[in-house]
Amino acid sequence: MGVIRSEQDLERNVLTTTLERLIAWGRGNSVWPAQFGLACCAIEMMCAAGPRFDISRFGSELFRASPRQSDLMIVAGRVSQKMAPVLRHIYDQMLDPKWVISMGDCASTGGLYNNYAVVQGVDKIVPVDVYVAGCPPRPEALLHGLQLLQRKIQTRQTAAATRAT
Amino acid sequence: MLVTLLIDVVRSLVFLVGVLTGFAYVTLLERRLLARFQLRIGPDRVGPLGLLQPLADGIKLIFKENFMPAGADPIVYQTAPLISAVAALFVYAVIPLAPPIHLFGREIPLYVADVNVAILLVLGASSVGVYGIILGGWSSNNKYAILGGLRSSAQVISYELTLGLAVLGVVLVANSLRLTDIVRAQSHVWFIVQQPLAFVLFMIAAFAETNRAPFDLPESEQELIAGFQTEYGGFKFAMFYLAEYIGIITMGALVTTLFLGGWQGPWLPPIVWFLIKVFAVVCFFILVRATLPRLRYDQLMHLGWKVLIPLGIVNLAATAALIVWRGAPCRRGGTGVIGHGGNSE
Amino acid sequence: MDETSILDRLRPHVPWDRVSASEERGGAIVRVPPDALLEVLRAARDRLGLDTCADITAWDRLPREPRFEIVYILGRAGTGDRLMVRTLADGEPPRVPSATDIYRGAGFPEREVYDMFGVVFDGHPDLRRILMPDEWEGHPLRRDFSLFEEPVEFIGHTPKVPSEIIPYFPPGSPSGSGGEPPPR
Amino acid sequence: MTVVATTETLTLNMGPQHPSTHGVLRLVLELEGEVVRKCTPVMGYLHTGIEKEMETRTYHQNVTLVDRIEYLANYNEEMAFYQSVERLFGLEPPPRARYIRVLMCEMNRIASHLMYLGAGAMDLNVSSVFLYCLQDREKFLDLSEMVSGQRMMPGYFRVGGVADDLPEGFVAASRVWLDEMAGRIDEYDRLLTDNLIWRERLEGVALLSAEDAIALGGTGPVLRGSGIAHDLRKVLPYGGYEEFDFDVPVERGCDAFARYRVRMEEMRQARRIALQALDRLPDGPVIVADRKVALPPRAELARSMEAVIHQFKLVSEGMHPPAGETYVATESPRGEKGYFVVSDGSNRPVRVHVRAPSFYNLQTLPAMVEGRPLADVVVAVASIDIVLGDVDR
Repeated sequence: MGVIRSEQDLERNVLTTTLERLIAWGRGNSVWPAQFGLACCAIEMMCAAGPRFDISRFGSELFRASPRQSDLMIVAGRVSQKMAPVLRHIYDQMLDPKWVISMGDCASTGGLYNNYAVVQGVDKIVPVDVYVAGCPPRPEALLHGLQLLQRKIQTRQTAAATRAT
Repeated sequence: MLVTLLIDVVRSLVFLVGVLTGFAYVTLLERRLLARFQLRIGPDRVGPLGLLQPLADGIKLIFKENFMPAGADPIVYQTAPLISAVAALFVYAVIPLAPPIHLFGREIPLYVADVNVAILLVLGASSVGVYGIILGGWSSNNKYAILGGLRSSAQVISYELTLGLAVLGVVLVANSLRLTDIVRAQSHVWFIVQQPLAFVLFMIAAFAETNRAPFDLPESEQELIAGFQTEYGGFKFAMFYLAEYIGIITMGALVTTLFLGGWQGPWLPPIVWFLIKVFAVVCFFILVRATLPRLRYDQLMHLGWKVLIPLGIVNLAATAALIVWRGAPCRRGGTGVIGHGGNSE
Repeated sequence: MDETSILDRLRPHVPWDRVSASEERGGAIVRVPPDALLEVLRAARDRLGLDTCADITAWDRLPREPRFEIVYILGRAGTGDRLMVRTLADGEPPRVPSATDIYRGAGFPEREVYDMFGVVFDGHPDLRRILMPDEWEGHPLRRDFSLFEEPVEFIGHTPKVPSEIIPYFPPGSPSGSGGEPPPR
Repeated sequence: MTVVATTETLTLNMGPQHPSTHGVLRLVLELEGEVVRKCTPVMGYLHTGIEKEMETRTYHQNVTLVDRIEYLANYNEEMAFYQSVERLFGLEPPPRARYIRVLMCEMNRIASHLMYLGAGAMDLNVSSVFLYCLQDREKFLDLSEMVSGQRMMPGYFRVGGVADDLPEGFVAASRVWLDEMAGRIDEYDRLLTDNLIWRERLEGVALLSAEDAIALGGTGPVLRGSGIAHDLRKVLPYGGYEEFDFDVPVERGCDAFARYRVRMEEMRQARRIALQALDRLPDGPVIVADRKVALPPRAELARSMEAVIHQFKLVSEGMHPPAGETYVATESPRGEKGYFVVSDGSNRPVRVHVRAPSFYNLQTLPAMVEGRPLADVVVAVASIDIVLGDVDR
């Protein structure tokens, strides 16, 4: 994650064509999240789709029930050991390019629960692009995370992109 | 000859581009309108007023990974969205937007083809579209998808009948199967006044035909994930998406043509009137989606077979009786309905 | 409604010599040995009309013997009648008879107790793990089961079992004096 | 001639990630056509080990964990936990604290039922109602933020009272919200109750007889929707509920519609209780004066060395309830929420068990859906209004 300041990266940036920029613009502005809620944070995620915060302004209100049609997985809540393989499975079902926002402390680090049942950070299972802190984060924080992700997509600095280089 | 051909090609292209643009902006319209109904704002960040949102969605969907689930039937899986999309687009060949206009000294009709059995063609094409759904559901090797596909086939078969019966009432009164004739027959009174029951039946069946709420069972998100399109992503999903929204515009255009007097209206140019009416019907579709709960599958069947079809038959019989009682309104000499009027153009 | 206390009403129907009854903090409690459990539960349901099993749970009394106490909370829908039935179980695995024949609602909570404590309910129709993955080893809520916490990067930090973290105080001893940590 | 009918059942896995299971519940359905023959709930996908975790924390710290169990009804959850702990101590909070608690719990009940209504409507594709409910719930979250500083996880109650007095303007603000809710609830009623499709989808669906509901441990609206007037606030009053005047709504329909009606009426009753609490809000302290459980007021810290020591002991070590066990049942929006707390006299509980209403109500699900079409499963799950954090803990 972040900017890789290598020669290879420079080359890649120089060779960026208009088409690539267009695609990145399209992808960045049309991030459809998967309908994937785990725990408390999922309620705040719903609130983010609600009238006051209105995630739809950023073109992301189409929460798709099928992972095949979604671009973004918002891991909202604690990931239990039992859920972890399912979560990975759903991530694998999503089509490339795909992104992950780890919403809340539990998803990011295990949060309160440092115990037998909870995976200590979802980044052990899937690559995460944006971590949103909070327990639970306010919807504004999620929207900020989404905007960060959009910026990352448009500058092609997401986890998947940096891994590929 | 070449010029005629060229005009035909250009006309078809204009239609195609128009319909595709229409599709894109109906999706945006739906998102914006739904947001309005739900106290939200809706997509407004991409371009002015969010007008570039459909473009972004389109680009994203096209450049998604090309994917096929394991165990899927490759040919059928790939063709199914195409069938749906093509069938949806095909209908526009016969829908008249406006009376012919005069341009460069030529009469250019604002429809691709004026077929004498246009209404049959429309019904036929829309039932071909369901093959895309069934095959898509069947071939993707997913239980939710096949349930969605099965639901869809039963639903479309049931409601096609209602649709047909409702249209027949109109056809009887208009005494023609040609859509341009049907529009012209409404120059005094729209058929929504003459055939109110048929209008209601047609609207209900139209919701079912397009798989829209409250009849969106084949892709009912809360029960079947995404129904027949569960395993479709990227461009293939976009084609299903396209078929669905074009279906809505089609139904809007059909309702306009059959019941709302087509392009006719005072002061404004005919084409504007046509578009206004279609827009109104599409908005109505969206309003219903925001309002009504979804029916259950058996209730849908019950409604279709035990309520709508009998009503449709009653309407048809009453219309026929009325026409016989008044004396057949044979504007065209009473040589029968079908087969009259020759070939297209 | 019957104004006599619930324990008095229960008295004629159970082998009272094997049962000890008490009132603690406003709640009626009956302590029974495992082999008299079903008899008491059946009497509570049939004679007292306690038709619902509000809860079944257990706790690990480590290091005391018998180790596990299983707690049944019975109630009657529509009234405030409550009875807590408690039984002690020991052995590995500890066994108690299943209450599912008497209270159908005991199905899920007995599975949970089995999952969390490893208490086997004889006669349960479907005794499987309910919360943990099927292939999980161990029973998390036992006091000697490690929290399995992941080491946080503090120097010298090692994961401990809860019985080490929490000093054990025998009931009645002045708190804070520190007791012998239980054997692992 | 004999016809041998061979039916093949289709095993459908609904969940753990499914739009209408309200979380990570998994239902293994055996379908014959679209008819459910067998339904097996599989849970644990959100098992967090909260009960174990609570054994390692002091009573004070545990409120943080408690909040995250039934995350739609945090105040009710805290109420339940502290009822048990206070029973251990033999404490009774002062009147003002009791009224504040009741006020917050009842407002939270409205908010929780709003979420039920919204999610239930969403399951039937009435997305508008979902968003209207979210909008109304936001206003409760604002109130929650006023008193506790947090939208969702307040941590506002304390052993023997509440953390702090109500902030300035809170009474007026909650009155505004409650007044507004009266009209809003009527509006939802008009929007849905007389809606033909809504009734068709809910009436006669997810039937649960009173016997089944009692035997399977169903509580809350599930039980009251089956015609049993069982409300712990009435039959086993706790936390001062006996001082309030309210009715227990009961419906005899035994179906999803009855549960819907019960919850709609409960919102009105909750509003009634909350208004009573606001009207009669007594003056006085909001937490007990016992320095072994309650922090001394800040002003005292500057003057009294004793207060500083108490403060230090409480913050660093926590409180020591007498050894013993308690179980107190409370009425959360979903049913009987009880805490079984075992104390050995130390500063941490030996065992905390949560009697989770969603867990038991989920047990009634197979009885509701077997023999019914697939679409009814969605309605049934919505009608018992589970919170997966509560089921799995």
